[in-house]
Amino acid sequence: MAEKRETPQLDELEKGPWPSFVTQIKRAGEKNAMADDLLGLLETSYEDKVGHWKHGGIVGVKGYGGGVIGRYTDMPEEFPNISEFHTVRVAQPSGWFYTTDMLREICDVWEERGSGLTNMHGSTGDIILLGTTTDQLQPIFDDISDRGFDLGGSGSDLRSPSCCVGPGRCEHACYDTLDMCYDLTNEYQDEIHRPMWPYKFKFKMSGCANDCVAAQARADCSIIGTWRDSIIIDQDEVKKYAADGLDIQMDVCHRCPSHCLTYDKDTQELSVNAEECTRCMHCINVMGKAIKQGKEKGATIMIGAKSTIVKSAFMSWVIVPFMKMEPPYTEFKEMMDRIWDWWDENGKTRERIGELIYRLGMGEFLRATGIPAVPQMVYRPRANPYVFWQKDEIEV
Amino acid sequence: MAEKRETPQLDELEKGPWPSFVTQIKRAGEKNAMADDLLGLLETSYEDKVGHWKHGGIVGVKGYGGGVIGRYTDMPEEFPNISEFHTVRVAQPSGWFYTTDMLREICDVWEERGSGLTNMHGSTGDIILLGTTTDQLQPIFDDISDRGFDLGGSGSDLRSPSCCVGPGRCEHACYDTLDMCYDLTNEYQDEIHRPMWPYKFKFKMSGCANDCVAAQARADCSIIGTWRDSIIIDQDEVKKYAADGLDIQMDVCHRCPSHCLTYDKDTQELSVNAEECTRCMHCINVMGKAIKQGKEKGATIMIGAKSTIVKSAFMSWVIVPFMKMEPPYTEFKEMMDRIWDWWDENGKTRERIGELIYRLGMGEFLRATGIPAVPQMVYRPRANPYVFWQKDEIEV
Amino acid sequence: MPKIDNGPPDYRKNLPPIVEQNYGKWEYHESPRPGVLKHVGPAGALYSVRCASPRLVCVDFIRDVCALADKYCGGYLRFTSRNNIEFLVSDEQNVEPLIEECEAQGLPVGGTGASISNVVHTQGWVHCHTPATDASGITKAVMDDLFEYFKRDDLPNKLRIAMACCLNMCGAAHVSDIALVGIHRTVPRMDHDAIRKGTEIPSLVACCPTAAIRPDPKNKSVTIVEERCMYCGNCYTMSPGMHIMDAKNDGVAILIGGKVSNARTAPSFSRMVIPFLPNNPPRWPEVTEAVRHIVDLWIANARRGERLGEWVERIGWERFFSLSGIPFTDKHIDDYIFSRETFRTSAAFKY
Amino acid sequence: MPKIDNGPPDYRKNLPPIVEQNYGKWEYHESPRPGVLKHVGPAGALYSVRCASPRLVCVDFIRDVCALADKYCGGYLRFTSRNNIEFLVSDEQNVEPLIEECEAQGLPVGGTGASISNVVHTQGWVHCHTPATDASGITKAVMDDLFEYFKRDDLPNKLRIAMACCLNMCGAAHVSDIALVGIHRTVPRMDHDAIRKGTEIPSLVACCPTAAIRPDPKNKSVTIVEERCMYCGNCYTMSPGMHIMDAKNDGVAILIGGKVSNARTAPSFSRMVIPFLPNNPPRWPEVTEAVRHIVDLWIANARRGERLGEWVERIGWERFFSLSGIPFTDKHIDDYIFSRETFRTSAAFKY
Ligand code: SRM
Ligand code: SRM
Ligand code: SRM
Ligand code: SRM
Ligand code: SF4
Ligand code: SF4
Ligand code: SF4
Ligand code: SF4
Ligand code: SF4
Ligand code: SF4
Ligand code: SF4
Ligand code: SF4
Repeated sequence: MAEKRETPQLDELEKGPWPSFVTQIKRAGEKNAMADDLLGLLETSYEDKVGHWKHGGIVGVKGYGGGVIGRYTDMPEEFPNISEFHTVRVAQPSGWFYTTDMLREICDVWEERGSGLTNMHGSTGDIILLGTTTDQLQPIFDDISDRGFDLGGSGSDLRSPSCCVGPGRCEHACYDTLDMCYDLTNEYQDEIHRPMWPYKFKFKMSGCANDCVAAQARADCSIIGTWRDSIIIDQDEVKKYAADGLDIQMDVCHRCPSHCLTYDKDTQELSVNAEECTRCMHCINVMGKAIKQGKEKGATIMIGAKSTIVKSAFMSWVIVPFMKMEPPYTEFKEMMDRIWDWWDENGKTRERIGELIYRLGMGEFLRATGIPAVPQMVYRPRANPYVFWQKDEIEV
Repeated sequence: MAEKRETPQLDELEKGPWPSFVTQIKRAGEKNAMADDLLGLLETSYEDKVGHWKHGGIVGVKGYGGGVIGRYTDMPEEFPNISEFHTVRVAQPSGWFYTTDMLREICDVWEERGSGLTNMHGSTGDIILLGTTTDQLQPIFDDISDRGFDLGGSGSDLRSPSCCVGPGRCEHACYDTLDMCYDLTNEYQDEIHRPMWPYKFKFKMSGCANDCVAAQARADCSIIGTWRDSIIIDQDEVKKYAADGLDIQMDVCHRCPSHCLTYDKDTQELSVNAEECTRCMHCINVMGKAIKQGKEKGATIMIGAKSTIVKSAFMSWVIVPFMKMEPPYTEFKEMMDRIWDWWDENGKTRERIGELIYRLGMGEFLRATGIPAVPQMVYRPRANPYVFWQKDEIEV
Repeated sequence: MPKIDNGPPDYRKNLPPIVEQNYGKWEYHESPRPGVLKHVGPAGALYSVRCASPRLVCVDFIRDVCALADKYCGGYLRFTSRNNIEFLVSDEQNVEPLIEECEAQGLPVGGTGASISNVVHTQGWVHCHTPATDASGITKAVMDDLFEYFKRDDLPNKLRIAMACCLNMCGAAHVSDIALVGIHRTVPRMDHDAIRKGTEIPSLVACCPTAAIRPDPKNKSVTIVEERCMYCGNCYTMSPGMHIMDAKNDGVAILIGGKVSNARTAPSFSRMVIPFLPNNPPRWPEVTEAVRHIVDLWIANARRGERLGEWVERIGWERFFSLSGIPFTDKHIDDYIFSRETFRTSAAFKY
Repeated sequence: MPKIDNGPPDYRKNLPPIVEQNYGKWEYHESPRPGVLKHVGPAGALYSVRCASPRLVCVDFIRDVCALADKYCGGYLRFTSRNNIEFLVSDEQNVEPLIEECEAQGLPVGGTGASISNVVHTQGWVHCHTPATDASGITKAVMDDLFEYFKRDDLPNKLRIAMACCLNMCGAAHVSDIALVGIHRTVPRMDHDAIRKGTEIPSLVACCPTAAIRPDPKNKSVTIVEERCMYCGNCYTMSPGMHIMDAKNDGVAILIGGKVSNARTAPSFSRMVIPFLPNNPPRWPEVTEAVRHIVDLWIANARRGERLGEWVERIGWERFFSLSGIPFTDKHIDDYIFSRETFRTSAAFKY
């Protein structure tokens, strides 16, 4: 760390109002040789426009099959302090709620044993401890474990479940996302820590259809809060919104996807054709003080989301329109077991559950898992008559 | 024909107000042994619930590779008169316009040399002469040819083009469907009569987006009349519709897909945001006296329709948003030549053009045929980043 | 000497004078009554009287029709793209008498405007080698039942029924308001001798949409992976040795909601609502009843101008199933190439 | 003794008292100003002050943040699903001073309501082995440029930007209002020794989405059918011998119009509008400009409440291209598995 590095390219990224990651690396680099070497390596990438990390290797800690991403630079001579630069994934608390004490504990460990750089948080939700050497991995684990933390997932395992803030800070939560996330993470410690599946599997829980954790886009199993009965309208509050100048007809009724809201401009009454409501959350989002969700709450279970590789990106689709979602989540867990068994038995290596269902068909999936077919699973029925008739449906 | 056949099943289908095909077969059967045997065979099918025709064989007439569908019953002993029972496809006149004299000519030939049964018309549009023996095929051809008729397509060739009534009886025709159909049929006699392609190819022409010949559902190349400029509104006629009680706001404006029509209830004026109109035909359909198409007319060229087998049913999609469509249709024909060349070179046996484009990609199709990519070809762009970059787009 | 490559008759010689004069210059049309269209151009009006035809007709039927056309239309007539007959009447006086004679001869007049027109259908047991059902018979039974809707033109919009007797779908049923499709439901029974004789094995193997057919070189034939077969019958088209017809298990599927026109909404495919009804000739009561039920539900619930599919898309398919009481099963869910687009990737739906 | 399978920390121990008391009983929320949310429950109100974070942060940064939380929030804070920091303030008095201190420390307050929030992004050149571009750098450049929209909450609706440095799309960019995706554009250069050493050949062959990879048993390696490769890089994930990074040709594609929430319209994928922009570090001016252009077009044209994709779907993609002036090319047209559904099977469109 003797001399200050020249980083003309990266210096450009310290300008401007948005907080700069370069400043972060530099700050860490002031006391940490790994971070400083990272700065140098990154400057090199900015110059030659390519990454300088080699194809990942397998590293880990005792008792775990995942949780660490191995990483080595292809320029070890120039940047010896990051010739090994592995990432440790630490499972986050539900909803990313922290006390400052807890955070400082992590900081202390990481200052001592790693680069001092983190991602708060990774895309899956973990605390990402960015860069350390192989020999530090076990001590890091021991230290964080002592402080009440644990590793998250990586490889072909269950990834760290994550959830929206839910009942912790939101009036829309239809079930306890924080609890369910914590419960599942604990229930499935083995599945998280010891990869044994065809590929990765992700859970994400959102308390309502706003889906603030983007579960439907990226969780193999997305659990989306909903209700079964009618929305509840408070007419006094409706009048207040009207008085405040909200254009209820245009901004609420007109945008309701099922056109089930009727606003009477004269009486300033809003009414709903409850049967037709799809519980999309729109009206509640716009006038939440006047419109509340129904009282019979639970969740819609959806399956299959993942990103582009291999068969295209998938979004999750409905497999159970409504399930009560209360601890200990027995019905849900039993269903997951059946789903995982089927995936395990039929999935090819690196085949996500969504791709497998696409390949073998929803019919086969439903018959194998005992989930009943309902029209809510599809936007519309099949356009072809290519039905796989089952033996018991045929006369012999 | 000695004894009247017992056909208790089919007799049931002579009851009821809809005209009965059974009556037709019986009527033909009174003077024609083939038709009478057909009645018996059909009754058998109605009893045992299966067809009694064998897998087709190849039959034909001199100089032609298609136009006849070979057919043999699997019960030749019971029904000797239809042991051979081939179908002759006769190309229809554009728009199925006939003089009674012409029709009688066909009837005479067919009474003499066939079963006396026809389909007026087949699904592709031909006159279908239903059932004759192998040795009658050539004489039939000779006779109809003398009378100014010709065979239609069958096999891996161009099928008989067909078209809506168009300028012959419709105010909406944006180009001369009848002429184009006649022109293409004559231009492509070789392609129709001598199969030489990977599979069948169908043209259908509709004079406007109502698509009264269902081209978009079933023609490999669908030619749909359209216009390029603004619809024309006659305000006096608008007022008349209003006076007659048409709910212009609800039935016209509200249903306009691009919401580009504005109706002023007070002045009874209707105006259009012409740029946004998609020329869907809806408003014109509802109030055709008040709204007319623009003056710059032509057609949208679409490609790819076919039914379910193999890769699913396809509907035609846009490849040229607008083309002037006037004899001798040179631009169109040159484009078709390029398309057919590419199909011929790349198509697998029994691969329709739509399936081939799906398999190899629109990019490859467009580059090979020189058709420029435009956003009208798609509802929306790709959701994946799987772009095939071309050599000249890459730095070396 | 018969000519080769004559081409079809020149349509221009078949146009009635009023059509020649108004050709390309038609101004507007009116619908004086169900079954009659009045098209007006600078040279005057043409009245088209539309009659149902069974499509499978004998030459004497055609001659009868010609006689009517001679009497009332100067010898001119046409057929429509749905196989109806249109008498082209130039003289308004002739319209009523013509209609009377048509009706008297069993040629019902109707099918125009917001009605149910003729069924586009296929060969079935009458002439094809691969049907799973008859086409003309079902068509007759269904249209007898829906006859009133051919005669009325006050339905929400047009309703188009098509019937195809196997998955080749010659009726192009895949884009119809109501599609009746003959379906097979059992794995082809192989006649290895016929396969060996008449078939190019690689083509046969390649033709199967689900890759259920495997070459069996030892036997110079093929085998079928039974679980992969969805009974499309394409292999029978390729080879006489792949017998797909099965008297006990063939039957009819119903798909609905297709639409070809671009008016208002884009063309759309028909979608399966009833995966199977048995072949119950001669009148297929299960089929006629199911069609009737769907048609009546549409008439009772759709808005003015709404095609069947537009109505269902507006209320949602899940609502269609709850309204109709038609059971929803695993068979309704697509599992072929484009299935993914049908999966409900949204947590918003009705019950 | 360190425990195995500890599980994550118990979130219940990390909740501020006001959250414990109002847990599951929140009644409504208000937005006092951009960057601040006021949630109200029976036990009173909680003020959340949201600050941007660069996500890649050092421990001293975290400690600074903790100091603020100690001073104003009794030691409680959280992070959001988009990596912002939320200070959980129980005492309204503390809101303004906290904001001041945040801003002074370079922690901009904003990102709530109808604003542009933090970019969800990935590792890029900082830590990954397959990136086609850097992630943190583009994010920084883009957010500098869009900074005002982080601070304002009067846009048509929320706008979510995500950045993924390769097609693995760890940022799950595929369902974002604006997705920036690092793309490779050249066929992997094979290092046959590395393939022979480190790779299971059948898995490598199987992993290619377009079946471009063929086994080469003689060579104990593989070959690539170059025309079939679309440079996804999946083979590099499988084998260190398939070098996909290419300094000259790697770059960034822009996809837009994705949406996750079910509000109003169903979740939808982002769609490609700019197939390629060059890697031009350190500030990727072509990318920031393109993003800015799209954002401003949306702000100028969308209706209140309309997400970017909802706006484009309403006006039509063809209109988006004409409005934006972005050239449309063969590259925009899908040619992968689900391409068919994107083809315009309708004759109704705009110019
Ligand atoms: C660290 C992280 C990105 C980040 O900067 O936040 C990440 C980093 C990597 N991801 Fe990821 N993924 C990360 C979240 C995601 C997400 C988002 C999510 O989970 O919500 C996705 C998209 C959703 C999904 O699961 O499909 C994602 C989809 C992938 C894929 C493609 C999987 C697919 O089925 O398409 C791969 C490739 C693979 O698994 O072989 C991948 C592979 C990788 C690898 C391990 C690279 C590789 O090829 O082996 C990356 C290691 C980078 C490194 O060296 O640090 N990563 N990856 C995220 C995990 C942090 C955490 O645990 O919190
Ligand atoms: C006669 C006709 C049905 C009718 O009753 O009207 C018919 C009859 C047959 N069609 Fe067809 N097709 C007929 C119009 C159609 C249509 C509709 C159209 O052209 O508008 C289609 C759907 C559109 C399309 O082209 O996809 C159609 C799609 C098929 C297919 C499936 C093609 C595909 O790519 O999916 C086959 C199978 C094949 O070609 O091997 C087929 C095959 C057949 C064969 C030749 C049977 C076979 O497997 O070889 C049938 C002979 C029946 C017979 O013995 O009489 N027929 N066929 C129609 C032709 C009459 C005419 O020339 O006017
Ligand atoms: C005669 C015929 C053309 C021909 O060359 O034979 C024809 C003629 C007319 N069609 Fe058509 N259409 C004819 C088949 C079709 C078809 C094709 C088909 O059914 O296979 C379609 C597409 C159907 C579909 O979308 O599935 C078709 C969709 C339309 C539409 C759009 C209806 C809609 O709202 O979706 C109109 C406009 C309207 O009805 O307002 C239309 C309008 C018309 C008009 C009013 C056009 C005009 O101004 O003359 C004609 C009288 C229609 C009537 O029956 O009242 N025609 N029309 C066909 C009569 C078939 C029959 O015997 O019933
Ligand atoms: C804090 C956070 C949840 C968490 O556990 O961390 C959150 C919190 C809230 N969201 Fe969210 N959303 C959060 C990520 C999301 C995401 C996920 C994402 O962006 O990756 C989505 C889906 C985005 C999408 O559709 O692409 C999301 C879609 C919504 C929506 C639907 C917006 C729409 O019209 O489509 C609402 C309703 C609204 O804004 O009216 C909403 C509403 C809200 C409310 C108002 C709910 C409430 O009553 O408390 C919260 C304050 C929002 C605000 O920023 O003004 N939240 N929200 C996330 C903040 C992220 C950030 O730092 O910016
Ligand atoms: S998903 Fe629903 S419950 Fe969860 S934070 Fe968002 S709005 Fe609240
Ligand atoms: S939740 Fe959605 S569907 Fe239900 S009434 Fe409100 S806006 Fe309409
Ligand atoms: S497609 Fe158009 S032009 Fe042709 S008959 Fe129908 S309405 Fe008239
Ligand atoms: S043609 Fe269609 S899009 Fe154009 S104004 Fe009329 S209804 Fe609207
Ligand atoms: S649909 Fe099938 S059975 Fe019917 S005519 Fe066509 S090929 Fe023959
Ligand atoms: S019936 Fe269809 S799916 Fe079954 S083996 Fe034959 S071609 Fe394959
Ligand atoms: S998107 Fe690709 S390059 Fe970026 S972190 Fe994920 S795997 Fe690595
Ligand atoms: S980059 Fe992708 S498409 Fe190209 S060879 Fe590798 S896996 Fe196949």
